[in-house]
Amino acid sequence: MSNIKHFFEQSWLLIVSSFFFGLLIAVANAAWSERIVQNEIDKRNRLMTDLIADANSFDVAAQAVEIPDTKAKVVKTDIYRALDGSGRTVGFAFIAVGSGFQDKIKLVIAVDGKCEKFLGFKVLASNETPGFGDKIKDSYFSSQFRDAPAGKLQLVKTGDDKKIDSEIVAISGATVSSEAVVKIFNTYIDTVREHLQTKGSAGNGK
Amino acid sequence: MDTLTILLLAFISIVIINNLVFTKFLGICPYLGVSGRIDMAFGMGLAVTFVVTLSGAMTWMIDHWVLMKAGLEVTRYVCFILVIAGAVQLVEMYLRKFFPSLYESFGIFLPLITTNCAILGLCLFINLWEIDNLLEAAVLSFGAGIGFTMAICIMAGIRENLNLADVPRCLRGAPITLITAGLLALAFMGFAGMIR
Amino acid sequence: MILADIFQLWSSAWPAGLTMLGLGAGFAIVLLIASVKLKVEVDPKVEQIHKALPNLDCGACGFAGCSSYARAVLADPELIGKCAPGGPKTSEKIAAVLNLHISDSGPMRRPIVHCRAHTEDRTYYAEYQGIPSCTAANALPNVQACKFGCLGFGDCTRACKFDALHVIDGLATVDYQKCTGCTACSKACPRNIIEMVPFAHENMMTVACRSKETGKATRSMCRVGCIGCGICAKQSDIFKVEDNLARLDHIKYEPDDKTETAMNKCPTGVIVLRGPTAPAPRPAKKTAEKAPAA
Amino acid sequence: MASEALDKPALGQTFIAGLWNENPVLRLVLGMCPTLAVTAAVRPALTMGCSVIFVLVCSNLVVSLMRNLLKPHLRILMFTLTIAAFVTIADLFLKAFLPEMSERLGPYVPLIIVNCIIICRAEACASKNGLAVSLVDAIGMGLGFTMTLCVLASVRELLATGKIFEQQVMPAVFVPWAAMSMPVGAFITLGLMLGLVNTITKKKA
Amino acid sequence: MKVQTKGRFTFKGGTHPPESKGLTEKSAIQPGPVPRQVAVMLSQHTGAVCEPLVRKGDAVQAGQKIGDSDAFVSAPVHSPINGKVKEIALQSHAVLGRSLAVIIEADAENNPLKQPASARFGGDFDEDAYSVEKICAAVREAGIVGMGGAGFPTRVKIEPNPRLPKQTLVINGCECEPYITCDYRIMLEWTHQIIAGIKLARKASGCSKVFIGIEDNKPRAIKVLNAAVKTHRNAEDIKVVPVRTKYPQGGERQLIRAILGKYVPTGGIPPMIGVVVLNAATTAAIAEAVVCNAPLTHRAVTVSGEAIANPGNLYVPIGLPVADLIDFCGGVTQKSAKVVLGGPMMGIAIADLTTPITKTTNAITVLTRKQIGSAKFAGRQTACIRCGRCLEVCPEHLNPTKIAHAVKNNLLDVAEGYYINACTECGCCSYVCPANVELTGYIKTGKIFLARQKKKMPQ
Amino acid sequence: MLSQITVSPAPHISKPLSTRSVMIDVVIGLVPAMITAGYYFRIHAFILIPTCVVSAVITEWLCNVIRRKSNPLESLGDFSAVVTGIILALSVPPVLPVWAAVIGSGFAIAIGKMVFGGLGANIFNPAMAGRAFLTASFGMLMTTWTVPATIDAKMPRISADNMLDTRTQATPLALSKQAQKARTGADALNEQLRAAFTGEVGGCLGETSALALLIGGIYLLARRTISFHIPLAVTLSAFVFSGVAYLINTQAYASPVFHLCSGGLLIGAFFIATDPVTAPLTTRGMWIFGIGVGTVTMLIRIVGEYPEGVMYSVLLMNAVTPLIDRFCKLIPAGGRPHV
Ligand SMILES: Cc1cc2nc3c(=O)[nH]c(=O)nc-3n(C[C@H](O)[C@H](O)[C@H](O)COP(=O)(O)O)c2cc1C
Ligand SMILES: Cc1cc2nc3c(=O)[nH]c(=O)nc-3n(C[C@H](O)[C@H](O)[C@H](O)COP(=O)(O)O)c2cc1C
Ligand SMILES: Cc1cc2nc3c(=O)[nH]c(=O)nc-3n(C[C@H](O)[C@H](O)[C@H](O)COP(=O)(O)O)c2cc1C
Ligand SMILES: Cc1cc2nc3c(=O)[nH]c(=O)nc-3n(C[C@H](O)[C@H](O)[C@H](O)CO)c2cc1C
Ligand code: SF4
Ligand code: SF4
Ligand code: SF4
Ligand code: SF4
Ligand code: FES
Repeated sequence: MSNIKHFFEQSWLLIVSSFFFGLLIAVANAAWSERIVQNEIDKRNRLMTDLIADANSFDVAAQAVEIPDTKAKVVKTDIYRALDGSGRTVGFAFIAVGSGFQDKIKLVIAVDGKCEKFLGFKVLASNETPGFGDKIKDSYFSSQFRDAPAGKLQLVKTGDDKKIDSEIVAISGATVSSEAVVKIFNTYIDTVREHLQTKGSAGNGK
Repeated sequence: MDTLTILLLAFISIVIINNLVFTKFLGICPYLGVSGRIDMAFGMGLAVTFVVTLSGAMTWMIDHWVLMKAGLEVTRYVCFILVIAGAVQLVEMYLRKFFPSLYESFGIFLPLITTNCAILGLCLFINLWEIDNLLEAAVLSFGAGIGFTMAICIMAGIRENLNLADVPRCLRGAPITLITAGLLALAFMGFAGMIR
Repeated sequence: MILADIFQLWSSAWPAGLTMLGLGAGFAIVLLIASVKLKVEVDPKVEQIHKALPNLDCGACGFAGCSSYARAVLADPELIGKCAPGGPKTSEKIAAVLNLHISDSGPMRRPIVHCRAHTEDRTYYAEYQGIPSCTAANALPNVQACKFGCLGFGDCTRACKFDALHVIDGLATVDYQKCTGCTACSKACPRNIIEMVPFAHENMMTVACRSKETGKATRSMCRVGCIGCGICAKQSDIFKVEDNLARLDHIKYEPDDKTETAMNKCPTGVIVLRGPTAPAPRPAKKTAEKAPAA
Repeated sequence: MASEALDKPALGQTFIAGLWNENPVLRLVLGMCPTLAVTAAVRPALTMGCSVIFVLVCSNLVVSLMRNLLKPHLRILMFTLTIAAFVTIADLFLKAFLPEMSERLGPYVPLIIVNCIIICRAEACASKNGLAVSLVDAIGMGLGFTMTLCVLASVRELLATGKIFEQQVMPAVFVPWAAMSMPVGAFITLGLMLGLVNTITKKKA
Repeated sequence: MKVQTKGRFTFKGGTHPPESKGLTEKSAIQPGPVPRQVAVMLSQHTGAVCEPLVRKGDAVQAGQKIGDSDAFVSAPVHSPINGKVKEIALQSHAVLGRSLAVIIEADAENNPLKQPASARFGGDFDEDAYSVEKICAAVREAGIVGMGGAGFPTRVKIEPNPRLPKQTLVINGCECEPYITCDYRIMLEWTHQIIAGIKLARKASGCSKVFIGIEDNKPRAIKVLNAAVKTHRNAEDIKVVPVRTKYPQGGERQLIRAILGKYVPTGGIPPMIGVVVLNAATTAAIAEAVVCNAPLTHRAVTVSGEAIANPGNLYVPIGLPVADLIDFCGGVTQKSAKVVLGGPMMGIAIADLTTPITKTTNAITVLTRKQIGSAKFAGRQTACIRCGRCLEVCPEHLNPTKIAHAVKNNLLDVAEGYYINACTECGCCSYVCPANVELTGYIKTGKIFLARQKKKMPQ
Repeated sequence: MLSQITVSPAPHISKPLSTRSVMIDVVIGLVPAMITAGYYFRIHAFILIPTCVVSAVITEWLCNVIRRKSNPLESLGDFSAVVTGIILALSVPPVLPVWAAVIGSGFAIAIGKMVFGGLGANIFNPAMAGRAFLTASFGMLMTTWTVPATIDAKMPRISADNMLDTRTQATPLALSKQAQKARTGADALNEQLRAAFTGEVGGCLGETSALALLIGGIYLLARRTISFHIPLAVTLSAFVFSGVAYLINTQAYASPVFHLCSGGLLIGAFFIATDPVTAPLTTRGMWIFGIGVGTVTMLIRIVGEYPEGVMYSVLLMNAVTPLIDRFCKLIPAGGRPHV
């Protein structure tokens, strides 16, 4: 008995305060969690709106689409549908992940409503070397993807980066990162297009 | 790629390419403090390796099997640090009681480690990288420990040499160690992008 | 309304609170049991020092945490002052713990350098072009004529951790304000001319020379060396001349007239006062044989 | 108790100590990881500094309140728990109101838990002093930390991008030194800064 | 039959300083100056210092014992001249700085110059006439100490010792130091005396094999000794071995390695592997002591160096001031920069020329600034560039730069970890160092530090 | 008469060798490489080499002034800053802007050398530290090359944007990297071998001509300024590594001879890895160091992402040099003492 008494003498403070702090955290969480979730949605929506100019609102077109990764793993992603003010589908967007030069690169990729053209990409998160790989954010690189045909893309070292086609000109000195971006596109696009077209979400521009 | 290759690459990557000290700035305090002599540095490295492997695996389990299931992710940090602190303290007492010689060689470094951000940092990075199986998390943690050991031993060797050199007075100790670490980080950039 | 809100919060918060409660209680139990079952006896002094430390286990001291530093300090008191977060206060506390065992009755021992010759007082035969260290120079025969006096390369200065000893014009000179009596300098001097003397008085008198050369030889080597003339011994019996050298028994020293006279009558002025408020010794007589140029 | 009353420090002195004499980064060389990791630019450094001030103040206050109830075996555990709780709150706050910064700082916000400065102050100050001293100490230390971070970050941001607070200050011909935003830049700048501080303090002494 | 004079044997490491032996190698050993006053040091050897046996004012005879000690490791000292004890006082000493010496004023009338004893030794020598005990006693009474450097009492070395039985006697005729030629001249001129000494030492020590190691830059000495050995009976086992010319081939550890291929253990001494090493001059002294009953009062000294007007080899009384010798050789020319007792690699630089020569002084070398070269002059020293040359030449395979820098930074445990005490202070490392770091000096200093630390020098 | 005599510890004579003479030997050894640099890259060489040397020397002087050395000019006399300057200049692209060269040499001397205490104390090769800093900071500038003046007097720049005629104008190693990625075309590289040997290819100022570097290297070996261990270990291990890769796939991997002659391998083996200050002291250590440099270089070239790896491999091996030294401790001739 005295053991138990001793125990409580020694550790009541710890027990009480863990409970108290647990509550404190929970309260903070309860108060702010909505905002936090909303922040994430806002950010994604903002990027998607940047890509799909006419978009007014978004909804989920397909949930947890399974994408076969190169590493024989399967990654899942949601596909969002962008609707304009009149409720017409103006495009689709999804989050895509792949490995870059140093770390993972997370992109938001958009395609048009018929899933025929890319509408470009935005970097959600990347850890590429400043001055090298982080140039994938620069417009001269990313604009090559806008309006490129939604199919397999190809990376070339030299070419005309103004010309819009399935040939993407690499950033000099950051071939690897450029390649990574192209690879992400290629990994995702087939499955996504298939998904949208077979499931009939695309093309019926209503 | 088969699992073994993936694990091997993950290991090499965290040891050399994404070394905790040189790329993630984790565990800098002991890196500066305990790199004066090679034997001490090695003991410290072993202790970190041991604890980080243990806590990497444990926090992964708690995170995935308890917190995520119960939707209690908010308490993640508190749980992580309590688990680490508790485990370290237990292991230390245990070693001290039953394996005094082992305790002398690396156990004495254990208390230093609770407040070492390499441990908690790695657990958080494992969470951030969305590692989804226990084995990979364990290998990564072990690799991180080995990487730390390597880094601190290299630094200890360098500092033993610098003891014999005429380093400007104001730069002795922490400053020159930091500058050396900077040059080491520069050197380790050579491996960047080798494994992706 | 407010009650409803609180209820709302509570209902979402209780699982977290309970988990933490569980965790906290669990750890408390485990650690408590462990601390009883796995207790290891340690030296109480280590414990004391450990308590004086900040217990951050930060490693700034270069040791593996506070407890290993505590053990190291106990073994080697020279390691005091390595704890950066603790700062000087901690050092004082550790010193207090350690000092319990060094408690020393009697007056404090302080160093006296048994030489009073500055560079211009000495004879040199040749220029020394070696390592600037007394120990290195002492290994050579002719760095300076006198084989007993201060070499002035400052091995003692380097040994002093308290910046209390400096070579001034070729002579090691103690700064008694800063000196802590740690004896490091006396161990460092290769010529063994730094003696730890119990300072019964603020300033102590001494024969600042160790030369056993004959008076004539001493004169040819140094303007201020003891020539063993014995005048001091005639004034006060605390002086004794042996091997051409006067020695003063520091234990018997009293600052009285007799010693004062002996000091003033010494033909070379080698009897001097040393201490925090000691006056500068009287200047060397220029009449002494001028040394041949180096 | 008596000794506590004896060396009860003056508030002003405590405050100044944190800023310079016992500046956690420059003089105590503690909490180096965030110092290095978040100082590629001023804005994240400032955010980090503020978070640390917040956690420091809260934990110092709580520890100071509990100081007479602490039991030796579980003391460090208590500190850790307190700090972790406040760090979680700070992290949630950042996520909710400064999502960009939160993303940038990533795991370095939760790492405040193990930042030696905070436990150090809990142990060295708050567990021995009353509320007022603990508060002032926390603010002083926190400001010292933040200031150092900002200085370091402005040097690095300036050289790495030619900007400060994302505002261009360098002339257009300046070619940014990308290395300054990499680990090399962090280590070397901090090393040189510590060296500089050493020289300044030596001169005063 | 053609004598092999090319040395094949050597050791790993070492270096090749300019030999500079041409200055004196042709000059035969001639009597030195007539002494006016000598100062016989009471400590001329490794071991206990002698107590003076005479007092101020005593008259002494040449060969009279004037100092002795009861200690086992010690050797008596003798007056080289007839005269009167002027005083017993401190004198400059090359190793000890200042040390007690018996100062003897020469009797102006009655002081014949001593002649070398070599004339008394002919083409053969029969050591059977002398028992082991008698040899040992004679060697001790004559005050013979090693004349090759350290001055270790020879009796202790050759005397039978059941704990360390000896099989091999190595005679050190390498004389690897630049400038010095006295051993060479002794080997040429006192050949048979040396062989007699060898035979005596062989008998006393019980060795069965004898090697005479001579550097191959002295082909004449090799030939002469080879021929002389042939004329002796019972000398088949005495082999003359040419060794490669390289400094420090004469270091006993190096010589043993070259000739026998054995390594003296670190921190150990040759008897541990059954070897005794004697300098050539020492053997000559043994022969003289045993056969002629004459104590060691005179020795051959090379006075050389570019700054000496008439360099040569002199047979001089021990205790003669250096200044007298230099004056006898015509004094120094204006360019002198350093006076060294011994050779330039290991010798001790002195500045007080009243310093008397001792039993171990084999040379006085007066160097000019040009010979000293860049070293030691301010401005030519830089930090170590870690070129590794010092490691390459160290005959003991040490890491001189690490040791020296550890000493410089007062990290004695590091220095010990790099085996500082294994250094023989040969000076090769300092010699080759492009940065002119005073490696040997630091190592020497470090050894003193360590010894003091170990002893915890009582105050 | 004896008024000018001195006393000092033995030995009293020394070999007529000084740090300065050693450094000047290295400068002489680099002369052929500097000449070829001038021949192929003309004005760029004439500007860059003096710029780097002068700014290295001035930086060292400044650091000495800041440290309040009694004579800040004294340490310049050892010429090591000159060597650093030349080696840095020879290891940057010819078209590097002058200001970048100044920053590079400043970093090399100030951070690479002087903060450690100056000559002899630095852990990392100063020139390589400076170059690594430049690469990290100004990656584009450090990967922009020019066509040798002997091919095209206008010396057009080559970088990834305008690789017009890749056969003649890209650096050999960039082509080799391309071949590796495409897993084809490596055999065609051997056509470039002759050009790589004489130096008529794109690349850093001093690295292009294998011939000039060999001449300089042999001079240093003959003068015993460097020992053969490191150069031999570097080239041998690089040869073996690339040889194995070549045997596995001759289409993807260039031949070992090509690897030896191209890029900075030879200047690295003879002039950079041999920097005594940053290389191990013992012979065994030198072998390990050399093999490490060769292997890591090839690892980066063949497995890694960069076309060239000499700089990084030298820096990495510099970092472990203290450990190598410690674990290749010499055993005294008489064995370890028994205590
Ligand atoms: C310090 C440093 C960082 C680099 N970071 C990247 C990077 O983040 N992304 C990338 O694609 N290439 C990066 N590179 C360049 C690649 O390593 C490689 O040289 C380049 O991709 C080769 O392609 P290129 O043909 O475009 O030159 C970096 C190079 C250096 C020296
Ligand atoms: C402490 C000590 C003990 C020695 N004991 C012996 C011994 O018992 N037998 C012997 O032959 N030599 C002995 N020696 C002599 C050495 O082997 C060596 O010959 C002597 O130090 C002279 O060597 P050096 O002139 O090369 O310096 C001893 C030397 C020392 C320092
Ligand atoms: C570096 C070095 C060089 C030496 N060179 C010689 C030499 O040339 N000739 C010589 O007789 N002794 C030389 N010695 C002394 C020998 O090591 C050894 O002490 C001596 O031969 C023993 O004989 P001893 O006792 O008769 O003097 C040298 C010693 C050292 C350490
Ligand atoms: C053989 C040799 C090679 C050298 N190589 C370099 C080098 O690659 N880079 C450099 O900065 N200095 C080099 N130096 C010069 C010098 O050693 C260097 O600046 C030191 O590292 C400065 O402490 C070399 C010197 C020698 C003797
Ligand atoms: S007192 Fe001794 S140690 Fe100090 S300077 Fe004089 S000789 Fe050197
Ligand atoms: S070393 Fe110690 S005893 Fe000597 S002067 Fe300094 S403080 Fe005083
Ligand atoms: S020879 Fe001189 S410069 Fe070369 S490593 Fe040895 S000490 Fe250093
Ligand atoms: S002096 Fe010592 S360290 Fe130097 S070479 Fe000779 S034995 Fe080796
Ligand atoms: S802040 Fe101290 S280890 Fe990271």
